[in-house]
Amino acid sequence: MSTLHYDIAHVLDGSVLLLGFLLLYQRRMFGLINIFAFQALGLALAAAWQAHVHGESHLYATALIALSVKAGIIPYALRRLIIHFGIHRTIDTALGIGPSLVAGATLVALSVMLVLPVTADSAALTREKLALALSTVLIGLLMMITRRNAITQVIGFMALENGLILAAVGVQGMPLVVEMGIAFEVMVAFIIFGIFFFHIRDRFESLDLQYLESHRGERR
Amino acid sequence: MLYMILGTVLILFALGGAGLVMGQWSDRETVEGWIYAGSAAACGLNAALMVGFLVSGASGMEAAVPVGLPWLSARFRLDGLAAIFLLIVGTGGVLSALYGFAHRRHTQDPAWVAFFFPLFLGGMTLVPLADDAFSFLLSWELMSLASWFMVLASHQHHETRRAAIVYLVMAAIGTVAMMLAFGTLAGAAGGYSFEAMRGADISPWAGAMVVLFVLVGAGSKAGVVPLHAWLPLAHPAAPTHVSALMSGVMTKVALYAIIRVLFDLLPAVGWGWGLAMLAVGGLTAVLGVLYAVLQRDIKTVLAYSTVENIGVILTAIGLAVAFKASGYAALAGLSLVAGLFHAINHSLYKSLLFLGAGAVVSATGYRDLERLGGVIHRMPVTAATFLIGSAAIAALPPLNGFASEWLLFQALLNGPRLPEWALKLAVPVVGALLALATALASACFVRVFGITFLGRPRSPEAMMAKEAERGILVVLVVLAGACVILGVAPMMVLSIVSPVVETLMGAPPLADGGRGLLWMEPLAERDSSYSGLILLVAVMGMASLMFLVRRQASGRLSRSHAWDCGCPDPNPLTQYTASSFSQPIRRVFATTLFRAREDVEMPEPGDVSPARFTVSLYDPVWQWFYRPVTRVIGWVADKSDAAQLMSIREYLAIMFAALILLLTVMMVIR
Amino acid sequence: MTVILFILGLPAVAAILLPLAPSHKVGAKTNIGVCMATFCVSLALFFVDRPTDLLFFIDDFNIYLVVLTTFVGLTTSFFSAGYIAHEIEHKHLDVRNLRFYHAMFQAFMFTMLLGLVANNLGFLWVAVEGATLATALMISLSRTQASIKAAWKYFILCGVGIALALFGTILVYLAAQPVMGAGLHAMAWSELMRWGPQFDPVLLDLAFVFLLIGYGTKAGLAPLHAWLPDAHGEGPTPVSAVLSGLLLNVALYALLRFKMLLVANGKTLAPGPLMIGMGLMSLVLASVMLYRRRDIKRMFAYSSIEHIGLVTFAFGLGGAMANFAGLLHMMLHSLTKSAIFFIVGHVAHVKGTQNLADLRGLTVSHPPLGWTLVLAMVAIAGLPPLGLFTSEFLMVTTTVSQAPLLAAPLVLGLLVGFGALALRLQGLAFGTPRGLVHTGGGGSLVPIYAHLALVLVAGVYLPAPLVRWFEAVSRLLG
Amino acid sequence: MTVSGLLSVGLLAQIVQAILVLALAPALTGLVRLLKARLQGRRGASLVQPYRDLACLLRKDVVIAENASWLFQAIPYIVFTMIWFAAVLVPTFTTVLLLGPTADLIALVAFLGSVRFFMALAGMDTGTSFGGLGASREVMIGSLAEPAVLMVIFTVALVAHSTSLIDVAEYLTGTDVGIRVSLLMALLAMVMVAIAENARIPVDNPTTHLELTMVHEAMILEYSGRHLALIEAAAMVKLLLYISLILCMFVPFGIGTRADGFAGIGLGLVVYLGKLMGGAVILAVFESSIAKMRVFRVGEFLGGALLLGVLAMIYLYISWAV
Repeated sequence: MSTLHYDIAHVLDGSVLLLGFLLLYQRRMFGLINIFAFQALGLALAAAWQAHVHGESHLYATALIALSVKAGIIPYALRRLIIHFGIHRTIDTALGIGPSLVAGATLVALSVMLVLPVTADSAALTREKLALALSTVLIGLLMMITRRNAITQVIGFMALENGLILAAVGVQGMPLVVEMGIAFEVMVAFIIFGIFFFHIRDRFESLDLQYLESHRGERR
Repeated sequence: MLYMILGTVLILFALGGAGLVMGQWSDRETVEGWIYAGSAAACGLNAALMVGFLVSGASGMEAAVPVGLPWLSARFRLDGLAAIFLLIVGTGGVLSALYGFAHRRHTQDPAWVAFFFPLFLGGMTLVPLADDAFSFLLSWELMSLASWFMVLASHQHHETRRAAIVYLVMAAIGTVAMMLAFGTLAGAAGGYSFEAMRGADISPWAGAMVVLFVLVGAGSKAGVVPLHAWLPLAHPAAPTHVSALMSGVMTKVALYAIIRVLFDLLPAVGWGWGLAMLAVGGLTAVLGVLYAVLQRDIKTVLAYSTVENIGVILTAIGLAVAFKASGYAALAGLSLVAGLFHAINHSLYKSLLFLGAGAVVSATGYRDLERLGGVIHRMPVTAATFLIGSAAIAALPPLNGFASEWLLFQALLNGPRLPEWALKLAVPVVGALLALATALASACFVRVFGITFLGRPRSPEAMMAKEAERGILVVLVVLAGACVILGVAPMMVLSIVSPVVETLMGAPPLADGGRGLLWMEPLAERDSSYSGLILLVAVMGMASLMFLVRRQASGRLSRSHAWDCGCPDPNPLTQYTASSFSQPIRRVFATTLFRAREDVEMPEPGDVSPARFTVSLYDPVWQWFYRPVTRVIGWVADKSDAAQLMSIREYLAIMFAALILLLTVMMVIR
Repeated sequence: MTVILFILGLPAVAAILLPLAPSHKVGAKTNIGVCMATFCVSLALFFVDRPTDLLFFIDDFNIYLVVLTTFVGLTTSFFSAGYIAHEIEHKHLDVRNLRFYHAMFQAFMFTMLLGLVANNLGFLWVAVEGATLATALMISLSRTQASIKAAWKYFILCGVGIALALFGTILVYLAAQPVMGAGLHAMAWSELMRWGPQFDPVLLDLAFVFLLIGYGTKAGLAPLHAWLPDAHGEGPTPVSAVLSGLLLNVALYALLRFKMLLVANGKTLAPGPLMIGMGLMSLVLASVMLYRRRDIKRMFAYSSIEHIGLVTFAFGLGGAMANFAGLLHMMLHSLTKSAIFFIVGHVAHVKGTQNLADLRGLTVSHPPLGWTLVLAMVAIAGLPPLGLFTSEFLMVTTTVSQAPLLAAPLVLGLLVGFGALALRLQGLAFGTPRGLVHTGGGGSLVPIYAHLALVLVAGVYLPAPLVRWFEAVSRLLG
Repeated sequence: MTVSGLLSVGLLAQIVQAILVLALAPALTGLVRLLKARLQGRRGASLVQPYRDLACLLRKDVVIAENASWLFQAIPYIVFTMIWFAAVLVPTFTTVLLLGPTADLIALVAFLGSVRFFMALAGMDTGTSFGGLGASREVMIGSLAEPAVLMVIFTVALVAHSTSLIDVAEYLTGTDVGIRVSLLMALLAMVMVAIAENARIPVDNPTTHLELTMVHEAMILEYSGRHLALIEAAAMVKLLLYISLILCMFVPFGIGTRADGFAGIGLGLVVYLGKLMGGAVILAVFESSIAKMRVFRVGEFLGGALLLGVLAMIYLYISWAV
């Protein structure tokens, strides 16, 4: 693998992580959706580049899905949801922006520490790429638990998924990447449908309130 | 022979199952009749076989049945120790079954009692036979489970359910402790057969743990203080014939487990455990009987008295451990013989007392002593047999209770030979505790017999009581006869028990003074001896002499009102009650120990409402042992309940935290 | 291979066709028929050569799980037919919502079986994910707020879990690819086990952490169990039965496959302590939680957590005995727990409530049902002669000899849980009956007896082939 | 002596003793009463009075309560036989007793326990409040006295290496015993128990019928005629028995052993009578100089005796490795 190829791939992967950080930084809903779209775009490019370099044509499908679904349809659908339900357009944080960023940085450090012992040559994926993907996954999860809005949680979930796909496309010749990607999109779609059908306005648990009171006597 | 016994167990299980099926079509009385008759036959056969086995002195026999753990299969082994306990099970079983048979027309228990009864017996028969940990515990737990169902017979009452839950949980604790003991013995390779355990090389530390676990596991089943709490709740709650089995037989099966592990499976047990068992046994004996003397419920009194007797037997076992650890094999054997003999005796007189009490309870409908009285006139046979049982349990000569206690005291008197100072000093104290327990037991049974059978009836039902069914009387008379015979000719039992103990200890426990079956003479070098038969004959002779004198005296007898210092009161309520009877003992012993308090509520002068007298007892064992545990569990349960009312985001956060934690741990380790 | 195709094909086709069924009755009958057919076909596995290719395979580990799954599926379909009919009769369910119920049931069966027979990490993952979707829909069947909420919670938590599991799966492939080269065979269990010793242990470690959290969520291990009581409590009872009886097993199965891989590698950090930790935590937490339950289904859901924790603990401890115990316990728990949920369904029908406080004295008011409940609860409490006693015996004895210190929390958890169950058992089965008594309803108890009979037999006798399989798997599990 | 000679002597001595205890017991009681009366400045009844009382009672008809059971009528015989038998067992003037090996000290204590058991039942049988009161107090006293006496016996038995009465007496007459602190303690405990067991002051008062304090008398309140005679006689024998027991265990000197031959045994009889009189004097003096205690103090009194017994036994270990 030539250095140029490697560098470009690295830059693309790095941009996915960077955009992940930006997701943590955002305070406004629409901005968040836009950044997510960009992250998906970055993922698509990375997949496409991998497909190009290694000649694994099925990865083009992955890139296409990322581009169309994650960078296109889902951001659009989320925007419509916000407008349709009149959802708050500011992000309600459980952990402040600053601390979230610090936590994110810590997670990146943790990821790097974790992959350090991996023998460099033995892995199909370089340690750097693995660390990037791992960080992206963890940051996505962090996003899910430090932001209260339903939409932000969906985005966090998808950011997590971006990290997964990033890892998957990075490995040479991983079978079933497309299939698993699709399976994942189905789940994401379910969540979004769920929000839509169950009229979850602000939070995942906004269903709870009356319900908890009458919860089969389990609550006293 | 072993296969025959296993066959009877199979028959017992089949009886339970068949009863369940037949119960759907046939009428209850017939079905229960068959079940009880079948159980009695099976147990009787077992007992007879065991007598044959013990008398013939046949060597052990083994069998493996391809069930249970696949690589182990269920192993059974019949040896002398097992045979002794099987004899107890068989005897207790046949008599209780006969009681159940005789009583079946008047029973008010739910039908399931009859179905679980043979299962219970089957379980108890299998425990001494089991030769591997798995079948042992399976039978053990089967025994607990079946008896638990029968404890629930009067499940409509809240107290019964409470008793049952305490019982079941304590049984589970006991079983788990036994599992731990056997697990330690078996080692990581899973040598679950007793044979493998005997040969296992076990570290002293592990051996100590085994002893601890067995004492907790089997001790809780036997009712050793402070693990006895379930016993006085559960034994009285069960139907009479089951109470008799639980108190008379099941506790012995638990002791079997202790003996089997301590003297057979473990290569050596430190003297410290002997000391511990002596202390716990003495304490159990005294506390048990003190509880007993303060109770109002006749069956509860009997249950607590079981605790006392278990304490006595445990003391004997502890003494055997101490002697064995110090190299006195013969004395260890003597102690163990005393313990086994007492176990046999207790199984007899406790069954007798429970069945007799059951007859009274079913005739009057009361278990409360304060409602009984004067029953001796209506139920003379029951009264006479109960009197013999009471005298036996109070260790009065020439009955069997005395014979075994005498033997135990003889063993105790050799305590000074023990090399360790702690033991030397413990032995007299334990001796004092046992003596105290014996004396209190006497007080306790004066009270039970006196209040129940003597005096004037304290309720109309007691006045109208009818003598029990003939079948029940037969059972009672047989048991009472056994108590007398074993007391008069104790060597009958000892001569078959001592070879068994000899194989365990490696030295003959009883010095045969050449005087044969007539004399109990435990130690050759000391001249202490006892002969119940000669004693009985001599006393009889003197009594007949006295009748010669009586013929010279005035023979006239007339009846009149009681004198009562000139102020007789026709109201039977002016009699001494059970509570007032125990008042002096309560004041002397229970004031500090149980914080007994007497509250008198006197009406104002002129007020005609009755005065009330209430006694409140405080049970230190519950207070310091059980309540904190339940409280802690309740508290934790309340607190952790909040864990199911968090939001999804918080659950995700927990998941995240778990992930990060595991990753960090991994990072650190790498 | 044909057998596998049938086993997978039957439910798959049924899942597609069932929404077209004209009425729920036809649907229920078809459902039973398909389950019966699947079960019969799965029995053929005992007699044919074990098929293996890069996508599907049958070995000692999954053969009995496949049969168990189809068996529980069959009994559940029987039970579910009566249950659904009763629910509709009493207007608890809307016929319109039912259109997809049977289809989802078959889809669920398909995913379970796929997960079990898949010789491919990816298929396994897809199957578990698919199961999440199918069950989420079934849980929300009654469309009450509570059920939707439960389904939602289930879906989100398991969704995240499954995502983490995917990451773990990718990491395993990452470890395998340099050694085995790219391609499907680098994701096939049968191949991976052969090459395992050469994989990078660090990657496997990392992967196992993600898989433990991921599949552990699905298996309901504490502290990842939050979805489980709600899903069991609010979903229709047949769904609770298959959740406890099948889904938890399959999730654990997935985890165990990975554990085998780590064991085969030999250079990784031991996965045991992690499993021991989570197992014990589940055991103790669930045992404590059992005490304050007021809803019978939620109570048994916690009991499932307890038992899964126990099984996980046993596998974490390792060694021939503990693994054997774990495998046995896994099988018997699924039989017993699904039987219990069947009974609970009947009870809820005849009493019209799931509230523990209103359920009293069932042996008096409904003797056959009450005594069946007693038997089942005796079984789940680990009392002999039923099979769970055997496995708990092996667990406790092995623990105390292998790791005496671990015996303390194990025994504590077992006893605390036992206390709660015993308390509830007495309350439910004995005492004076309380509350409404509906007559009729319920339906046949035969499926329950079938389960309990198997558990009873296992308590005294284990057939030799089963033992051989267990022992073979035990060796692989280290 | 040969074995058969020993047997015949033993039988003879046994019969003599059986008659002797019966004959002496009323005289002993009479002596104590007489001495007490003299100490109190009264003339007192003659020594023969107890015999007359018993004979008188025997001649009288029996009146029993309506609801008294067969047990009530049987108990006087049981009690008397048991006490008599127990007294027969205790070596008084000789240790060559036929029945000696039949029962040892422990059995003896158990016999006395049986007596208490049946007496208490008799008290409860008529269903009067006084009977119950007496019985309840009696068992309380017994529950402490019995272990105390057992402790005393254990101490003595450990010294003598046997619980057999004969061995104890023979061993303690030997010279190698010496005076031991534990034996003194045991003696004290034994005396305390004996006082309580024989219903003497300060535990009970054999002459009172004052409701609040009586124990023994309360139990036998309903007896009359020959029954009462038997019970009274039993009480007298019991006093003799206890004094003999103390003598046998602690001052066995002069007792005729198998080595002493007939002359020794004859001498033993004389010595025994002397010792008995000494015991009566001490008892009378003691009773005259002390006041009766409250019933619930009895617990402490006997508890003290029990503790003394235990201490005696423990002290034995410390002073001398057995």
